[in-house]
Amino acid sequence: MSRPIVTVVLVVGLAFALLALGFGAGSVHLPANRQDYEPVQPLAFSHRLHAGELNIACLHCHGAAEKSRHAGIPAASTCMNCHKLVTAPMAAVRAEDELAQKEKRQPRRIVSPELQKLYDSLGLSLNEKRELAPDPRKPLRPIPWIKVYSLPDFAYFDHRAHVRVGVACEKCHGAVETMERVRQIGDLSMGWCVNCHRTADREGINGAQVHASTDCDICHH
Amino acid sequence: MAEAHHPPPLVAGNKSSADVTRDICAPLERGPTGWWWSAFLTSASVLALGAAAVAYQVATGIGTWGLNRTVGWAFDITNFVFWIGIGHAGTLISAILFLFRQQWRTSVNRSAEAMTIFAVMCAGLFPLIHMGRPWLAYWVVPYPNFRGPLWVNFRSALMWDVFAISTYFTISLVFWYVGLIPDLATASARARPGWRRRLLEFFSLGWNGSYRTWHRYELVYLLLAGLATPLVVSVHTVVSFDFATAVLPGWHTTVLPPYFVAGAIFSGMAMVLTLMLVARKVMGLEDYITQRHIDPMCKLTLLTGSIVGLAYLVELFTALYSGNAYEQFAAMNRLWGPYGWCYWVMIGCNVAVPQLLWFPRIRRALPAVFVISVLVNVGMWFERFVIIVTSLHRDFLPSSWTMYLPTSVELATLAGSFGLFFTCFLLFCRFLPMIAMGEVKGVLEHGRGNVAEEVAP
Amino acid sequence: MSKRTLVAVFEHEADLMRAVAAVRAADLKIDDVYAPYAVHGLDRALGWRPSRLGWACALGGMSGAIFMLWLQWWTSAVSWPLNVGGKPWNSLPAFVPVAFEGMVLAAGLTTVFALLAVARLRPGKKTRPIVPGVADDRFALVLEEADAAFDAAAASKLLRNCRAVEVSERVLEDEFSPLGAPAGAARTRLRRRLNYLLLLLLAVVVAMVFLTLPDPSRPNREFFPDMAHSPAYSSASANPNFPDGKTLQSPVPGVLTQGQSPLHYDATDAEALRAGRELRNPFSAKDAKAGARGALVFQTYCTPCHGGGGLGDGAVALRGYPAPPSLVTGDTTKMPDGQLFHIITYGRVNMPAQSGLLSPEDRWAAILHIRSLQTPTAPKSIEAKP
Amino acid sequence: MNREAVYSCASPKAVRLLWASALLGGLALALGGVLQPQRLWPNLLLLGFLAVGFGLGGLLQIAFRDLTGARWSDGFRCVREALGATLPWTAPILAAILIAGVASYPWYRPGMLAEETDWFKRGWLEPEFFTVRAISYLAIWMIFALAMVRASRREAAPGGPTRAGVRLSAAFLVVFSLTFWLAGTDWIMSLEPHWCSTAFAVYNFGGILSSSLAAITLAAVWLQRGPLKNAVTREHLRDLGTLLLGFSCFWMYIWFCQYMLIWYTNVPEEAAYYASRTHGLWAPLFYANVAINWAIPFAVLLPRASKESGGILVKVSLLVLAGRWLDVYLMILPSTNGDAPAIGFCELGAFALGVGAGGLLFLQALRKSRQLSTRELSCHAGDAPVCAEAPR
Repeated sequence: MSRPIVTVVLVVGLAFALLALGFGAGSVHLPANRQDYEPVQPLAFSHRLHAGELNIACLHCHGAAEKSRHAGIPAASTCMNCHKLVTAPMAAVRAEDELAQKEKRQPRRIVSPELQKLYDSLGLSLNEKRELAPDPRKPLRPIPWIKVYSLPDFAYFDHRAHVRVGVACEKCHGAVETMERVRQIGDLSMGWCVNCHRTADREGINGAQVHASTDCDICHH
Repeated sequence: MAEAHHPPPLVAGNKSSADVTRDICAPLERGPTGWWWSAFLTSASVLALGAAAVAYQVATGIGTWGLNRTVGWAFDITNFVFWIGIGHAGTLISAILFLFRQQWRTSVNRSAEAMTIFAVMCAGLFPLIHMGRPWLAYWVVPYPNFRGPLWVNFRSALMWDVFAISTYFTISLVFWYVGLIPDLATASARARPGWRRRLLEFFSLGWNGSYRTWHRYELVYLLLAGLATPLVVSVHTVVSFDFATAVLPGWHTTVLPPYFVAGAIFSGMAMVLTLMLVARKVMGLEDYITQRHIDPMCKLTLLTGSIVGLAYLVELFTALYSGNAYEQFAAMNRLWGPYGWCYWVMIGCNVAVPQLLWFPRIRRALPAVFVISVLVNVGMWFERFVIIVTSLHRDFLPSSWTMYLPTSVELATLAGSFGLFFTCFLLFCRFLPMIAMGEVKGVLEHGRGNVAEEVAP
Repeated sequence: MSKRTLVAVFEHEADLMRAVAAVRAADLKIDDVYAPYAVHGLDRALGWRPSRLGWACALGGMSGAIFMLWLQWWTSAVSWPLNVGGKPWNSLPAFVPVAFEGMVLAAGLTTVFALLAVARLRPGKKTRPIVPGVADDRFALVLEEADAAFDAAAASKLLRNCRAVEVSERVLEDEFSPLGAPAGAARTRLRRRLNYLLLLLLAVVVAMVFLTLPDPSRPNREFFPDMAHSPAYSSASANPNFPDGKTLQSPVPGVLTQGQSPLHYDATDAEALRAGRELRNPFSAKDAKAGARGALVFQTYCTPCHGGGGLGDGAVALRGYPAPPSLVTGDTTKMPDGQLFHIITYGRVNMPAQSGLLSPEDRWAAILHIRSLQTPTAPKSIEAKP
Repeated sequence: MNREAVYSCASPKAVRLLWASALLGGLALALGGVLQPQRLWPNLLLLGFLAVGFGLGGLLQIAFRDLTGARWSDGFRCVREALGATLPWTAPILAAILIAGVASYPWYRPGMLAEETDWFKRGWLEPEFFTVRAISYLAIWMIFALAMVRASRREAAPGGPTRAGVRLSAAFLVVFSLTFWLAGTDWIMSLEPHWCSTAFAVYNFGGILSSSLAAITLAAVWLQRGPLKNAVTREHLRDLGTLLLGFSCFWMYIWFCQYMLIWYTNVPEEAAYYASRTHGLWAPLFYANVAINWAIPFAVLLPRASKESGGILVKVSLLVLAGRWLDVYLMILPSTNGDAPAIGFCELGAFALGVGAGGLLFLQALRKSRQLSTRELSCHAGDAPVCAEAPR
């Protein structure tokens, strides 16, 4: 333990360790800062597929953002608008169709495991005719979605005002259409809010003059 | 002073350097005396009472205090200013008198500095408790935070307080410790092997008496004194800004800063006198703390007390002269209002009583000096109470006029702060050399007559 | 490094001063003097220049003051300007006290740490008195025997003449040589300690690397969240008090939202025809505001299947969802507004009912937009996104 | 070292220059009085207040020395004595200026002070009462000046002050603090009768402390090059420099307390004082005041070397003396001169008259001081106990 080579090795090791720590430090946040939070949701809903590939507008499902404080999580019935028919990824459905044609039989209805969770929450299951129908044995159990963007309770945020003046959803939520799983992009700190308010008050939104207040009681009331 | 041609020696009893070491290390090396134990147990139990009161009010909330909507600041800030003021004499003795080369300071500076540190600790307690949630005290520090970062308000006098008090505490502690290093080395060299010796050695930083180090040390000590002097002025100035930056009659007055500084030194001097008069008896240090030390402290008390008295007069005169009805009312309310008796206690203790110190006979009568010093402390406490509460309790809106009375919780907290102060001081007396040996040895020859022969350069 | 020295011990300050003068007169090199207190005037007698620690103090003080001034200006006027009692953002007079305190703090700490550094004092360092009693009442004068010409006997005599009580020759080990490496066993010991220290550091850093690995699937830690989370249930959180486990409860069936009038139709084609006869679009084609709203609604809710131009070529349909008929040709162009309204509201074939997503006004506005798509001059698609 | 030697070290040329300055200044002032009569009296008030301040400063230095027993400066004690000895000359002049100019005070005009709230001020500023007070302050100071300078000059060298001397000094401090505070309020603060500041007296006290110390430093350096070659050592210069630095900081401290508190609270009747001084052409003078009285002396005197250099001390002292003039100018003239400062015959004349006449008066007073002998002085090199043993 007293040989010089040990010292050299230790110093080099320490240097590398410090380097690693330094690189890691960029992704470390102060306590309570949830930037980059990307929880695993109970149902692997893909925004990349729906908002990206299928180009469904945000408000289609989160229409409450226009009408209330919360953008809201769409009711399962909204999902059912399409998923009454679409019970599995298209590729799987087509494969089953081809197989059925080859075997000269009616294609079987297949249900993907993720969508099965949706049907479970609504108490639906495939009946003998392989159709979705309410199953009296299954209780209604809402999907426990995990909230990603979460403000402290002493701060009031209202989606309405922001959507109405034309603040794009991406401004705060980022390119959700590229995310498989939703990730929080901002740090949601007070400075984060206020800086945007300051800019908006000065420069307007989409060329229109807006009054973005920086009074304390605008958010803390 | 008239007989100043023949100043008596600073240290009585014709001591040698070895005697100094032995005498001052003696309290550390012998077991605690009965006096010490009784004093310690008393102050520790008062401290326990205070701690219980603090625990209760933190758990319950500061609604346990007597504050109300009109008087939102009373006992806590009074005690805060009182304790901060006490601390100031320590720095005066250790730094300002050092710069003015007043050799008599050497016997008292160590204890006075310790007193400063303990007093600042007591002072800091009150704003901390008043926060209600003291565990959030770190919010006053400007650190990059998740709130924006939302920064502290540097335009608030209370924020200046945070910086002033923390700097004052740190620098006082450093100054005290730097002064202690050589003495710790001396004490550790004498100590019996054991944990105490190891501790003393650890903190003496390997001091070996090298004059190369002494040479630098002297300069550092001078620099620290030079820094501590404006610092001590700034601290009570900033404390006075807490009041003077408000627009309240009786608070907003431009002379408040220098007058607060004088008042702080006044009360601190009185506290040093109180402590030293007791300590020299109890610790058996009569040869080191002599009339040569008591006398100038009495004179400083007289001087600062008179300055404070003059400031009262200036304030009163200017309030009348100002032609501002509110100022005039506030001044009259102080004198003759419901808290008038506090004002007159303050005048009696702070202005009238110290005038006795004009007489050399009284300065020599140590029991009298002791009584005067205690009275001055009482008076200075009342001064802060008068300034704070009389200005607040009758504000601009007569319908909100009210009275303030401290609750038992507040009284217990005040008592507890005294318990903390004396407990710390007694521990200090017991475990650290309470007189700066290195400095006293340097002035042993003063007033002895056997002057060193001239040294050829 | 070690050096040969001659150590003389004195009992009185005056003797020491005399010896220093005599030694300097004899042109001997003084290595150091050891004293129990700072002997007044000894530095002058030794001919030592004043220490330069004053510069450390000045530099520290200046940096402290400048930093605090900058911090206050930056935080109050740049990073987070806050209106306090109408004071200007850059309130220089109000920044003076804190800048001053910063100056004193930095100056004091810099000076003391500089002293500890140059005097090589550190906590826990072993005190090695050169002679016993030097911390008490003895003075030691150390002469360096710099070269062979040094006459130890003559020097001893000189010192004894100055009433040195003890004179002895000694070899002194330097604590640290200029290269920072002590000799022999001490060196090995020091190296071993250094290695253990490095190992500890490495362990701590590696542990920190692992501790700070971010796990984005978990929320970040919080400290003293205070009022960030109130005990009340938030509308989207789980709630054990209701049988369905939700906090936000659905309205009782049949409840109408404010301002909505009930539609008395069934979800059949016949009823749709009846609706076509009975219902009229409240918005006229000239209503630009309704038109814009309709375009937005269409873009948001209809495009995925019907496509931007209403041709039935939306992304969802192209992917395999049963494609809807074109809105701009065929039957749809002949349907009255009321019938379209009925279809949007109740759905038809594969088209799901939109009544849960779209308010009646939005449905009417969307019909307005469909009509504009059917007229040839209308733009085929709307670029505007919500 | 005889008395003549001290005086004669001022070269005839210097004396001639002082005479010339005084005469020319007097002439210019007279001319100014004819051309701009409204500016004559404020400048005379400035001159008188400054001059009396130097005398009081000398007395303060004597009192401090007596009460603290700090004998380090006894080698050039003739300087503070001479400064104090000018007071009996300057005080009557100021009395005359004040009596002649009562009518120039704004409160003299009827209707200036409100009936209801200014009842105290109306009584306090009754012209007769004002005059009686002014005369009594000045008379008290004169008496003290005569007695203290006399006691100081008679002091048995090299011992400490006599018991009577100490008592006199203590009494002076008490009387001074009471009278100087009221005098400043009466003579200067009441020029703006609606403004008041409790720190005003302390502020002026800081001003006379630093300016009188600058005067003493200047004289000490000058005398070091002449008759007091051995009496004024490098250590003395360093101590003087340190004290000058300290007093300059004290002045700055009080300046800041007064300014900051008024700026911070922004109460209209208080802020008016600074509002008029920080706007227009007054502003450069206002900031120059801080630079001259504190910033430059502070920066220059911080290094040890400059405190030991006579040349630098002279320059800094001259700067501080000029700064004191500017300081009082800024106290008086904005209230009488209105929107913009003016430098004309009155100002320059008064300044030159002050320099010339003040210098001559000082030299005259210096002549009367008994200088300590070299042997007496030699024992001042060490500390107090050394002197105690020195032979008489």
